[in-house]
Amino acid sequence: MENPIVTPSELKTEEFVVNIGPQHPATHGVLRVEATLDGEIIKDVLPHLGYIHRGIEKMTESLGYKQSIFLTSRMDYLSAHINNHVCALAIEKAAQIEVPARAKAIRIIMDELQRLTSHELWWGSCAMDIGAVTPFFLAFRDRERILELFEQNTGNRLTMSYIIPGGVMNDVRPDFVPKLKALIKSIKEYRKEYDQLITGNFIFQHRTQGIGILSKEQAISLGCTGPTARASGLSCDIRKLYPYDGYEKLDFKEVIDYGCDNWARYVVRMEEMNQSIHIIEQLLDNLPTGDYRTKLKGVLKLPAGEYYQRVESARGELGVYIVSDGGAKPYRMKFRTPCYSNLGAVKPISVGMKIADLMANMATIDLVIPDMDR
Amino acid sequence: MKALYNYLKEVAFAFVSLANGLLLTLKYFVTPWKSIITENYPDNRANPSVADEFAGEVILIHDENNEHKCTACTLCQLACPNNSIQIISKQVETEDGKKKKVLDKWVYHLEMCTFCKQCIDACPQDAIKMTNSYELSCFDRSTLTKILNQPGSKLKEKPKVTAKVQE
Amino acid sequence: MISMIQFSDVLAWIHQLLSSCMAPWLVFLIELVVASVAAVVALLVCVIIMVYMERKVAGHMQLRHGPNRVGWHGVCQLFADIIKLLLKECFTPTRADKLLFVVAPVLSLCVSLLALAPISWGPGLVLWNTNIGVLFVTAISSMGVIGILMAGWSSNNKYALMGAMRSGAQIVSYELSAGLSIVAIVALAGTLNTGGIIESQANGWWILKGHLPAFFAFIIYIIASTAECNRAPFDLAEAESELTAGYHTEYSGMQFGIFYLNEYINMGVVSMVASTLFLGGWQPFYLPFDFGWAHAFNDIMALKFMETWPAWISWVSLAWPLVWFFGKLFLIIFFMMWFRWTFPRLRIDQLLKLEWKYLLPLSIVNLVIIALIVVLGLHF
Amino acid sequence: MIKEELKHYLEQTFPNSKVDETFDFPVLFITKEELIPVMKQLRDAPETKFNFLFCETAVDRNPEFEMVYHLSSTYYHHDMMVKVVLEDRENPVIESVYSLWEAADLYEDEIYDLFGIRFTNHPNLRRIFLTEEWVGYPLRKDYQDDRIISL
Repeated sequence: MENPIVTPSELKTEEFVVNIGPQHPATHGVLRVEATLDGEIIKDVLPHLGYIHRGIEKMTESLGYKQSIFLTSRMDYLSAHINNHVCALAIEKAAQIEVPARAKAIRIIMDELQRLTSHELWWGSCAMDIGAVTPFFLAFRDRERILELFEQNTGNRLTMSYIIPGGVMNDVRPDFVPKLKALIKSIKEYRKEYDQLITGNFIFQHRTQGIGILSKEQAISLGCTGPTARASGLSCDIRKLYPYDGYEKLDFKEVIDYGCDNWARYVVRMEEMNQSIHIIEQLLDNLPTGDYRTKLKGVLKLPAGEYYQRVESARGELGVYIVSDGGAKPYRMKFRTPCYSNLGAVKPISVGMKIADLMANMATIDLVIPDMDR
Repeated sequence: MKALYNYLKEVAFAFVSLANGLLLTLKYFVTPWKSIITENYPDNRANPSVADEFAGEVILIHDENNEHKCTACTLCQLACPNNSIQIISKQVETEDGKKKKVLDKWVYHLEMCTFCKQCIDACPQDAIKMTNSYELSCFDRSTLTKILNQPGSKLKEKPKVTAKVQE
Repeated sequence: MISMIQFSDVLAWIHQLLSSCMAPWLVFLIELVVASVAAVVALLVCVIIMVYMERKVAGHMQLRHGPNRVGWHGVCQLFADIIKLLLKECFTPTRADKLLFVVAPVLSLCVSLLALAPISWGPGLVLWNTNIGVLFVTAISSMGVIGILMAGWSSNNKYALMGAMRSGAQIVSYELSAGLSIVAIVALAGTLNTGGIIESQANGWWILKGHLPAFFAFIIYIIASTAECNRAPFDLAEAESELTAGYHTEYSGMQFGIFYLNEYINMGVVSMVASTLFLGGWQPFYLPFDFGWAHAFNDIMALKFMETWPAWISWVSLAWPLVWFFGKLFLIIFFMMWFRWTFPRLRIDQLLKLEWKYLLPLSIVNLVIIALIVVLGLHF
Repeated sequence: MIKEELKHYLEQTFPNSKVDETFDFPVLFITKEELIPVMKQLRDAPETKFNFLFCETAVDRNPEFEMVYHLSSTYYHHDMMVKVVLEDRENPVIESVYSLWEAADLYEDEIYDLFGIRFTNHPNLRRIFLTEEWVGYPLRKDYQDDRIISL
């Protein structure tokens, strides 16, 4: 009779491949993740993109500089203002356009409000990926208030095209400041509810703590930026390192956590919301008066050369690399989007975890699919 | 003993944290009149909460005399990133025999418009504006191509400084 | 409720009426059919209320109205949904195991309905008055997993298979704590008959009479049974953010509808068992204390004041136990919904850890303490 | 180091290579053979420590291609650009920098997909946005497609 003892290697089960996406509740868009599973354990993760590839970089080559800005709102639609901002900054830098002080302040307020909306939506969808549905509605309630403010002042709710080279498209309404003050007050109250419902929750803490470890070395090697990298202890806040539009005059902290796990990423984003509120509060009381934009010529031409501009988007470093040949259209416009490089972190932090952790990891990295696909 | 204490502490923390969340949802459940924030959308068409500044459909402003301000300069057409504007102009002869370009058709392709406000920004005459209409869907695609200048409308004449004719 | 009309009187009167004009076997058959149909219909009405309640609870907890378009405050929403489900095509995937795919939902439904047999709805109002009632319910409810496994396997879908396997592991594990909590109350009551257990709570519910251990048993039972029903936060078998819809990913139309129905029937059965064991079934609230106003309160609860009223009014008192029974049923269901719309989902290893490392040892210790209480006669 | 210092340093360290500057960064032009050693030196040298590859892209300077590497340092927070000119338009090949930065995995997938530049020693080179059957490389200046509507 043969030896009846079975060694663990013989007990190995068959691995199988599951396509998570492109239509899947947890991918928030059309990302397809090809996951190789051994039972519940993830062995390999391979993301597939391109389901919402619109060729924005190619389209900019046939549009003017001013018109390219409206395309950038469609990249990371959750931080459209910031996307417009980076483009406007790059063009202003190249064409040496002065921006009035009022426009700079409005831009920063809009950016930070946008960061708040983005993080609020992230908070809701992160909780939903982990299985709680109610937070999603709380998040949308609070986001809605800010979007209403955007609607009143910029005209649009999601894809604003509000920040343009030379300033902003139109001045804010006269009741902007009092409304924003009331809004900030209510947001502060709502933040407590977030902590009550999710942050303090025992199940949520156990689902995130110690899961999805991304070491600092890995974060650097993978090119991660934003809250994802800052949760691994990497200082990379563009607002601090390469200040633009007057961030250097404002008092705020760069939020860094050394936990490296999902919980650290969660905490960093939650604290960033507080910092955003703090930044807006500083600007509200002394919003500069004066002109809100510098009038430009109808057709904008940049001097030949190469320009790189970066800003801190809600997800990390958003850069635009413009190659100009001196004409009215960009020769090449490359967007360095934060989600595309952060996507690389999904595999190293998910291998060896359970399939439920993959969803939690993707949620805390905060992937926005159009931002990757462009 | 320490382990037992920690074990019990963890269980107690778990219950307290879960009860915290339960209290919040219960608060929302028992006070729906305070917490519910949804809009009663199809029923309150008469009084929607849409800001006046909301950038919806583009219109050509006509005054009470059926006059608009468009000089058919096509700047909006050039500014539009999506080619959703087509200005068709025609040559007419004025009374004093000069040829003049006037607007024939202001064609607006709503289906291609992304509401980026570039045309409004480009217009030197402030002839166009965006309304805050938001119910733009329709059953027939062809109805989305609109001609914005009303039939019979004409260019608003600027109040002329009448030059004194030397006699 | 000594001199008032009881359900047993009514039922005996109907039995006499039928026996006087029919053969005994025919009487038996008619009674069987009528009784089971009545029970199923009662349960389905409960399910309709539960579905509506779930949507409203979810809506109000999520800052919205819930259904409010069909009928007054959306009460007819469920009927609209049923019509939609009936009209939809029941789609079978090409590579699925056709027979098992069709049988699975029906089997789960049958199993959940079987568990209804020994439930005591009111005094004397029980379908199958057996002395192993509670044992039968636990035995039957663990068979529900077969339907889920069949559905998951026959769908030939990886999500469905994973959901089914998760569900299998989960239900088999949580059966233990649920069973041990039930045993604790059976030890206190000294009977397996559902009617008997309820009768034993006439002078106070077990959750109060059995001191703290009975309360712990109640909490453990609620947790375990929530897990057995695959309800959030233990809804790993469905886990819409991970497995899209788990074991019923491939089902559509009324086949999906049956699974949906099944979930609510399971919830109903579990809540009925919980209210029978811990909350005194159809017994009204009773304070197990011995002083003035407690007696007065208990007399009011037992409708003592109605004894002097004319006989035709006392017919109304027939509904009194039912009010309590369904009140408790929906209270427990509300708790389950409240949990679902508040908590995040657990991970599969955490779920099993919770059972094997926390709930099972706790319930064993709890059972030992209850046994001591029973032996020493410490309970009220 | 600020831009001028860095430019000076690069001129000293790589005397055989051309050093230029753009509006923002100093640019180092190298050949594709010396890519990996130079990159490794830039990454590990204690003066520069360019350990962060934050952007990698290509520019089609018809007819040649230009590979553009944006490097940054998380220690000193200075940045630079490294450019490699690829002459061969028909079959552009360059060594992958995946061995130095894992981020190159996705960046180079994108460049391969949209420019058709192939990378050797890349772990998984695939057309990440477009389908495998897609004809042509869209971001090349001579890309022809009937479906393109020029505005």
